[in-house]
Amino acid sequence: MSDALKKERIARRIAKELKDGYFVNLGIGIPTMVANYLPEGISVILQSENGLLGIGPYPLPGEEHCDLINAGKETVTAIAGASFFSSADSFAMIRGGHIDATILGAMEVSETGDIANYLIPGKLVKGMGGAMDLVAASRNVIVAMMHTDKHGSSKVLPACTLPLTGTACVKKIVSDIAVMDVTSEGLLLLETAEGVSIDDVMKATAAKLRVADNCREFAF
Amino acid sequence: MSDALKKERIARRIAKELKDGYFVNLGIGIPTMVANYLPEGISVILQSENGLLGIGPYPLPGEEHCDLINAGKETVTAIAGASFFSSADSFAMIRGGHIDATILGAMEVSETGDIANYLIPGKLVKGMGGAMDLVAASRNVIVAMMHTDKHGSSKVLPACTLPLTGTACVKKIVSDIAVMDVTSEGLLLLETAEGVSIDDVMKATAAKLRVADNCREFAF
Amino acid sequence: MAKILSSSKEAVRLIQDGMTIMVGGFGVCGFPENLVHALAEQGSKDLTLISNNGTVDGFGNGRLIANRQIKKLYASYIGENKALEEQFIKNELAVELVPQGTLAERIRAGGAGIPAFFTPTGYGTLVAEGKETRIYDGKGYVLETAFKADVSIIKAYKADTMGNLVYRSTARNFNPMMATAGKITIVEVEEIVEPGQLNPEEVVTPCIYVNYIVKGEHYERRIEKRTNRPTNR
Amino acid sequence: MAKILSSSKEAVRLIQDGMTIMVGGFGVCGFPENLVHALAEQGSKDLTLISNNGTVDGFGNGRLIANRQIKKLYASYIGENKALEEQFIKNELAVELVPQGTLAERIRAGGAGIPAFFTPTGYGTLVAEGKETRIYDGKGYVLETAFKADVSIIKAYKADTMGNLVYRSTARNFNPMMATAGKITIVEVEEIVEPGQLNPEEVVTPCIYVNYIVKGEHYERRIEKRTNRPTNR
Repeated sequence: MSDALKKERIARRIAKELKDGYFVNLGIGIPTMVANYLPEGISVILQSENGLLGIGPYPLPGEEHCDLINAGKETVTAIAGASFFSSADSFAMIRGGHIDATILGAMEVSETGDIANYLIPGKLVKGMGGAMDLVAASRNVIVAMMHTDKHGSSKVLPACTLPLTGTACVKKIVSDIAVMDVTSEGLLLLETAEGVSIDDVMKATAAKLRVADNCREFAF
Repeated sequence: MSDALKKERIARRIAKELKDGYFVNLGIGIPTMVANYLPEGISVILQSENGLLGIGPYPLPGEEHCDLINAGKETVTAIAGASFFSSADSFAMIRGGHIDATILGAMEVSETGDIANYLIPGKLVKGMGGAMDLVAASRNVIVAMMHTDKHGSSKVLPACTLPLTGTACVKKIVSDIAVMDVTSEGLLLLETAEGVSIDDVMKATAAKLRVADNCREFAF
Repeated sequence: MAKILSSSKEAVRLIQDGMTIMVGGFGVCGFPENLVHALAEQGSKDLTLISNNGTVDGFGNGRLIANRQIKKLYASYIGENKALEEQFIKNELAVELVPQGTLAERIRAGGAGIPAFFTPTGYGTLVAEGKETRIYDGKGYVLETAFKADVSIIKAYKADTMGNLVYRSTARNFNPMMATAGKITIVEVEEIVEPGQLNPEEVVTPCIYVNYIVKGEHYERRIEKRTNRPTNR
Repeated sequence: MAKILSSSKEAVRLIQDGMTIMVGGFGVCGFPENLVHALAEQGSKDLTLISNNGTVDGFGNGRLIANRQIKKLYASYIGENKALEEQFIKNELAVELVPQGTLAERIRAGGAGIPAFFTPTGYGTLVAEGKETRIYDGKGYVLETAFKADVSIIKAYKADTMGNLVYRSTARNFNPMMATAGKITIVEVEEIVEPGQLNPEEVVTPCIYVNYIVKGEHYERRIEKRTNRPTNR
C-alpha cells in the first residue's frame, strides 16, 4: 500500500472520532485531510490558530485572498458563521480548553502520552508554532502519524528521545496500522488495520502495549 | 464662596494641566466637570473604563440610550472616531499605562502620594470600582478635592488613615485653596487660590508642606 | 454549537443551588435582566455570584440579594444598593471587593487558561492582603488567580443561531469575558439572526463560547442616571 | 493622536540601532512589508526582533536576516527561511523559540501592564528550562514574562486619521497586540479614512495605541501556499 493511501486511511479513521458540532483544530499534513472524510451527518467547526473559527473549503481558482489563510499558510475560505480574531484571542480559546479535539502529527509519542514534533537538535529547526499550546490545553489530543519512520523504527516509544512538545497530553494515537489509547496504565491497543495482526503491531511498537479485550480489526 | 463654585474652580484649574491630544480618564464628580473647562485649542480624548474611548457630550433629551453610558452610569454620546471595547480590554489600556492623565476625587491623600477614596470601614462601603487600577497604572494621577472635609479637617495628611486605594501614585493635588505636587521630598506647594495666603494653606494642611520658590497666587 | 431555548425560565433550570455563577453587565447596562429575574423567581440558593455590581434595589442582582439567594459576592462596586450595603456591613453576606480591572482580568484569565497573573492594582492595599507580591523593575505587583463559573449568564445585542455574538456600545463590558469563563454560558439577546448575517470581522464572542441562547422576553431599558445637555447649545 | 507620515522611509527613521522591535504578521499574511523593506534599506543594526515567523527568503523579516541586521530573534516558527535556519544552527544568530500562544500572550501582557503570568504551554519541555513553574489543581504551569518593544511595526487594513484600526480576515493575527506593546507604534495601512467612517463597534485597535500611520506604497499580496478546490465540485 502506498504511503499516500496509508495517510488517507489514518485521516479516514480519525474522522470517526469527531462528533457532530465539535470544535476541532487540525494540524498540518494528515490532520488537514481529516476534514474530507467526516461521516454522513457529522459537521464540525474548524479552528485555525492564526485567528479563524469556521474554516471553509479551499477557494476556487481566482478566489484566493492573501489575507485569508489557515495555520498551514494555505489559502482557505470562511463559512457562514465564521469569526476572525487576533492570535492572543485565538490562543486564549485554545489554552482555555475550548477546543473539543486537536489532531496533529508527531515525530515520536511516548507510552505516557508525551509528544515530540518540533525539533531535531542540530538538524531540523522549524519551531513549535502553535503546537505546544494546542497539546498543553486541549482536552482531546489525537496524534495522526505513520507507525514507523522511514527507517522502519517505531515512533511509539517508551520515552521520547527528541525535545518534547508536551508531556502526558496525547489521548489517542491513530497510525497506519493501529489505534491506541493512552491510559493511566500506559498504551492500550484498540484496533489493528485490515490485514495487520496484533503481533505485527507489537513488533512495530517499541513502547509497552497492552491489548484491549475487544481489540478488533478495522478498515481505516 | 459656595462649594459649587469652589468645585468649579478646581475643575477649571485642572483643565489647564491637560495638553492637546491627551487621553484622559475622568472620575466621578469634580473630575467629570474638567471637560467643560478645557482651554481654547486644547482637545483631549476621554476614556471611560466601562469600555469607551471618545466620550462625547451628554445626549440631547430623547437621544439617551440605555446602552451608552460612562463609568458614572450617566448617559453620554460617542464622538466620531470613538471605539467600544470590553472591560478586560479597557483595563488592559489603563493598566498598560496608555492613559496620559487620570483625574479623580479622594477622601485622603498623603504626603507620599498615597490615596484613600473607596472605603470607610463600618460606615461607607461602595467599593473601589476602577479606581485602584487607574491609580496603580496611570503615569499622571491628579487628585481633585476640597482641601478639608465638612468638619474642617485636612484631607492632606502625613499618612492616610482610611484603607488605601493606591500607594505613592498621586502626582498632583488640586484643591479649592491650593495646587501641590507630590515630589520625592514630599509635598510642594506651587500655587494658592486667589485671596488665600500661603499661611492659610499651611494651617489647613496636616501634611508637611514645602513652599516652592516661585509659589504664586492664581485664579482657579 | 449553541442551542436556542424557548424561555428564560427554561434556561435558568441549568442553575443549581450552590453553584458559582457570573452575571454580565455594568450596573444595569448590558445586564441579562430576563435571565436573572427568572433566576430570582426560581429561587436557587447558596449561589456564589461574580458580577461587577450589586446593581440596584429591586432590579437585577438586587433581586437575588434581597431574596438572600447569594452566599458570596465578588464585585468591584456595591453602591446604589442599600440592602446589599447593609447585609455586608452586618456580615450577613460575604462580599469580596475586587478592583474592576482585576475582576475583568481574572475572568479573562479563567477563560484563557491562565491560572494566575501579576498586576500592579491593589499593591500596598487591603486587596493584596494574604496574596503573594513581587517586585518587577522596582514596582510592586500582586499575584491574582483566575475566576471560573459553573454557569455564566450574559447579555448580548444579537446572536446568530450558531451562537456568535455582537454587543452594542458600552453594553459590552464584562459580557465577552464571562462568556469564555463559564463551563456553561447562557446568553440572552434582543435578536437572533442566521449564520452569515453577522460580519465575521465584527463578531466579538465566537460561537465556541456559547452553549444556550434565549431571546429576552422583555427589556425595560432602564437608565440609572439620565443626563442631558441643554437643547439650546 | 496619531500622526500621518508621508512615506515608509520617513517612518522607519524612528528606529535606531540596538532597538527592540516587534513586527506583525503570520508569515507574509498581515505583514507590514513596506515598513520592513524600508527598514532593510535603512540598514539599522543590532536589532532585537520579536515576530511570529522568520518569514521567507528575500521578503519581510527574511531581508533583515539576510542583511544581518538582527542580533536576536524571538519567534515561534522559523521554517520557510533557509538563511535563518542555517544562521541559527551555526549559532550566528541568537534565536529563542517561543510557543505561538505564549508569544501572543507575552505581547498582550506587555501592552496590558501584566509583568508575568502562568501558562500550561511548554511545561516539562525545553521552553520551561530556567523558568519558575508551579502546580495549580494538579497541572503544571510555567511563569512567562511580558514582552515590550521600543517600536512596534504593524499592518492594518484601514486607519482613520485619529489612528483607529481595522484589519481584514486572518491578517489580524499579531498586529493588535503588538500595537499595544510598543513604546512607539507605527502602522502601515491600505487606506486612510476620516474619523467616524469606521464603525466604533468594529474598531479592533483604538487610536490610543497608534503613534504613526503610513499608507503603504506597494502591496505585493504574496501568497505562500496557493491552494484551491477543483472547479467542478
